[in-house]
Amino acid sequence: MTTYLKNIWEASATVFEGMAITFSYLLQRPITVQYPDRLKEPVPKTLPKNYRGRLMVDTELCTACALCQKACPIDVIEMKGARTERKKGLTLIYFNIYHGKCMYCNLCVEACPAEEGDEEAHHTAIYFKKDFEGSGYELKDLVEQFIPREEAIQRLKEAEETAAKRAAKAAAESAPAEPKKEGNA
Amino acid sequence: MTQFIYMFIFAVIYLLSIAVAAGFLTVVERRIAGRMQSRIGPNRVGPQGIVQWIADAVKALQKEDIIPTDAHSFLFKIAPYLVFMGVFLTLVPIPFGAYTLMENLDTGIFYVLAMASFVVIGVMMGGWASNNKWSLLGGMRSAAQMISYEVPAALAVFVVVVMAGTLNFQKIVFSQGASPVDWYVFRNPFAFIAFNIFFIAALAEGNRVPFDIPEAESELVSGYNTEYSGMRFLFFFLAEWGNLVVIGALVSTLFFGGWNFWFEYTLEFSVPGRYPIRFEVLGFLWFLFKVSIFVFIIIWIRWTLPRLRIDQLMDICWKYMVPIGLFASIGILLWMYFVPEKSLADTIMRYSMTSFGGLTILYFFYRVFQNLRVTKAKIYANPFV
Amino acid sequence: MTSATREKELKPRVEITQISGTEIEVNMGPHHPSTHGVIRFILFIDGEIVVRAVPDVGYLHRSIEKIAESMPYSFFMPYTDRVDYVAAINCNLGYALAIEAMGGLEVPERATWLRMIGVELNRIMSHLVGVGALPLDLGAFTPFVHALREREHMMDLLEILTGTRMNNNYIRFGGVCQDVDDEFLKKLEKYLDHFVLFLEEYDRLIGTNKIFIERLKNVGIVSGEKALSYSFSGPNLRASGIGLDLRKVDPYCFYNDMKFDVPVGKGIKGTVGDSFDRYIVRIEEMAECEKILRQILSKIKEGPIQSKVPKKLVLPAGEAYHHTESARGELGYHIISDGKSASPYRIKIRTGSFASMTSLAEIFKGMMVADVIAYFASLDIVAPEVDR
Amino acid sequence: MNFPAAHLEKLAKLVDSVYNGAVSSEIVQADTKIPVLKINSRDIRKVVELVVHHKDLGFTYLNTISGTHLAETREDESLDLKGFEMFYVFSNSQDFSSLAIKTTLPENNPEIDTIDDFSGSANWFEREIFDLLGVNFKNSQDLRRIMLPPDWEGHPLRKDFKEGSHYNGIPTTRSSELEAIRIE
Repeated sequence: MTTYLKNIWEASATVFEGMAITFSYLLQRPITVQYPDRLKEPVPKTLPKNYRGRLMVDTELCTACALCQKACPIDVIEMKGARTERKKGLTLIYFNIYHGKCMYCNLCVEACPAEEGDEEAHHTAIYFKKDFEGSGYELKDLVEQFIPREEAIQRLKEAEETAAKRAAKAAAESAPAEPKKEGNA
Repeated sequence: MTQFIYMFIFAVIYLLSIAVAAGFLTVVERRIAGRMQSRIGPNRVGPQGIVQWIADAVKALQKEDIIPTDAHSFLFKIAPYLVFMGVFLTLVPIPFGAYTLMENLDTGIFYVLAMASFVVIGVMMGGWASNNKWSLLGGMRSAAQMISYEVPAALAVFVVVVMAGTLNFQKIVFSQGASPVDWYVFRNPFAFIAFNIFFIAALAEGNRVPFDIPEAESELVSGYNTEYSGMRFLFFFLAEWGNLVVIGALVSTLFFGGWNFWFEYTLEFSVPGRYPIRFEVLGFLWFLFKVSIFVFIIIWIRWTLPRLRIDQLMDICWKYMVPIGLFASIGILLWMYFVPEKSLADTIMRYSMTSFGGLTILYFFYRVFQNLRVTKAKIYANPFV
Repeated sequence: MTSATREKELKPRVEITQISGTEIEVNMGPHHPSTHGVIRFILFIDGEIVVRAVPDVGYLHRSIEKIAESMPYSFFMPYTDRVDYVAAINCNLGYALAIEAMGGLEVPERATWLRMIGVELNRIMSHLVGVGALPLDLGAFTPFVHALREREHMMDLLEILTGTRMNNNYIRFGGVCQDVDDEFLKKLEKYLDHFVLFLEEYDRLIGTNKIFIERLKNVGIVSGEKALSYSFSGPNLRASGIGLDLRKVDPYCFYNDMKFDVPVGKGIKGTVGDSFDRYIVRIEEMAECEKILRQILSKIKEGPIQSKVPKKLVLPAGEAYHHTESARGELGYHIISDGKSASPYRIKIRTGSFASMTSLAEIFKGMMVADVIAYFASLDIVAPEVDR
Repeated sequence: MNFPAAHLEKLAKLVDSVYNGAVSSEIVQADTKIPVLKINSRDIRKVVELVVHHKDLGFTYLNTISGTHLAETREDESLDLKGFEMFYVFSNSQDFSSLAIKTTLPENNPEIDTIDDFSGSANWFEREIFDLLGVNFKNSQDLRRIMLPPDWEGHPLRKDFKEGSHYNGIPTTRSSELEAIRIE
């Protein structure tokens, strides 16, 4: 009999207590925010320094060393560097990032040797920007081409020309040497 | 013929108003749930999301009416209407004011208890006809549950009937006064127990948490209405939320004085035309206020408590509520016999019960504000808020 | 234990002969609200009582172990996040420690402290999902949202620590990927004050609720002996009254210096090893995590966060089995290196959820359908950890 | 936990004495300080019974069972054999010190006795190995595929596993929709 009454008492007391807690939340402000239109400031501004949003490439800074491409476990980065007459060293021919595949693991950023900026605005050539809204209607919307397609095709052509020129030059340099070898043999 | 037309018009008005009320309640419920969970809730359609239910209804109406291949098509089709009918018909004898009622039935309570059983038939029919094992399980559970809980509900109603000496709802309202002291719930301890039993049993009959076992979302997916879509699902839906209104209306009529608004309804008003219209309006609003309080409590319970297991549900019914109901009904007989109305003991009991109720509510708010203080400390300690 | 005695012990609690004998076969999952991801049971029920149950897993099998064989050691780190996405840093840590043990790599002191912050925060987050989903499966929605709200704040903390909210990929061989400033540590300390208050409130909201207790007590009792037999680990094993915590018995990182208790199930509401014990052990463990975090905050020092690790890591030939205490129990990595290539020859991941799943078929026998859900939710199983 | 040296000697002695040389065993210390007991595969049940049931040992807790396919393609001294290697990890339920039992199986028709009556979880671990590596466990209670669908062909964790082009009519590779935007 005592357990019988105790059960009833416990049930009503704990239900009472739980309801007092839920009621107290009714008198508080909700913690969620109305995204995206009723924010005090845009979300990217509130994010911490090294937030991993979408991958971004500074094509000016990039030396086309392809270390990021090698560092990526899942081939998110598709890029090519080749010699053209535009600048010394390698020129970036194209740089595509497949955002749909990216798993935001930070490995490419850590691999990147090209750096710029001071303590505040420090970033590498490939880096995560704080923007995270990147939905698209088609799979190809999720591929970002940092060198526009036409430009990339143009650059590819230039690179081929340069390569051909270099090959010709190399051939011209090595041409006199070759008959000698044959002669020796 | 004219009587039939009048009846038809009133029925349509009732139907529409219950549909609107049910739809509106879904929005209210979602908003309340949101705030209890630190969320916002639907607030896009209309100001504060107040017409969200129209958007939902339009969406539901556009859905294809799917009948599963091996379902019993006839039973499957009529089940939602039976459920809705069961809920809708219970509203017929409930007075919303001195004159605002469909039919002043002398067998009011009896009629309500009978009509509520329609729901069981509909739910079981829907569950069985769906040809889905989860639905069947839901239907069987609900049959077991609703039939069991009719017993304590009837026992609780018996207490009221004994006190009022009538089955007629209007007369029950008359026999209670306007002030809390005159309400049946605070008349004596037995009536108070009866109120608790009736409220819990009504929750169980309406399939609300913690007794929502027939549609237990995390167990049976959605129970008896899993296979329904479109308009047919909407009828189940309307029935569920219409049920809230019915529960609220029944509780406030039986135990909380109904529409009786701060003055005594005397005999002279019973002559047609003598009753002032402003009293009728005030009474109606007063009644709606009481109903909405109970609807709020039901919603609030839903968003606080977990669900019971089926055997615990039966335990509560047969081991707790039925014996206590019997105790209350015997107690009320003895009380009525030994303590005549308006005697000193009766008056003392009324006032002490009322103050007990008031103190409980006060203590409740005291707890609420203590919890608020905890939350305030929490917010103070949170670096992100 | 021989086969015969085991059968005796695992006898169903409800005598199946008492019931009618007409079985219905129902298919629970893989798309079911309470099978946490995509796990499926085929239940043979008689009325409300389960006569026989066949758990079926593999719907989330991504062959992570096979993938590992085709890539360098460091590339596999992001994949370990996906083994248990609810406690990703725990999985990172287990893998990193195993590789470091095999390769003899050094870890700077501050990196270890940061790892421990990440791991303990992650453990709390994971337990919050566990204790939140449990009332959700029992029909109470609000506690779940309250738990997730706190998890959200912790995600904000992890965002500062690691840069991401989930699948953090925070730990590298010989260190961690980024450092934090003192502001973060202050924030964390302030947050812990908040968290203590939350835990207390949460307990009053649901943990003391009569209905909640009634639904969980004496449901799915796993005795200590049985729990060992089923290879339970982590909170599930401790709830059965066996206080084994790998942070205590086989300490790694700086857990040797930490003062914390190992909560065990005492059967305060019913029997030792019932579902309520599994709930309360998780709640107590969160409080212990909070203690550990405070100790870390008082001990953490400035310093380097990354030691020198060769770019192309080739481990010496050999094998290792290294286990750590993840949020869901023992997380073991069995790694075989052939000593020549830069990718592992074989990685086998032993997870707590997989071991917990082994008990289902036996424990489900004779349960009611509603108890099946309560028991399963109390085990706090994450589907990708079962399937990998 | 570091395995006590005294424990180790006792274990070696026990294995020798109880089975009187019938069990060929050898104890080596692996990288992570778990002693490894190398045994002949046909003795697995005897050794496991000793390790689990002997009152001085009591390694009742089965941590995991792991299997590896040692293929010919990587001939190396450290991986001494072509075939399958089984790796059982047991722990003491008192102090949680671990012990590994290692055994090798031939490449064609790998078979080993089941140990699923020693531990409730062994069956699932064995099923996983059966599924992914194709090792057959004799006298098992319930040896079905666990991760992969029952109609799957092959065992993916074998080194020579070749993925089929189709599974139930569904191609296992997909043509990329992104061909159109490729530059080269």
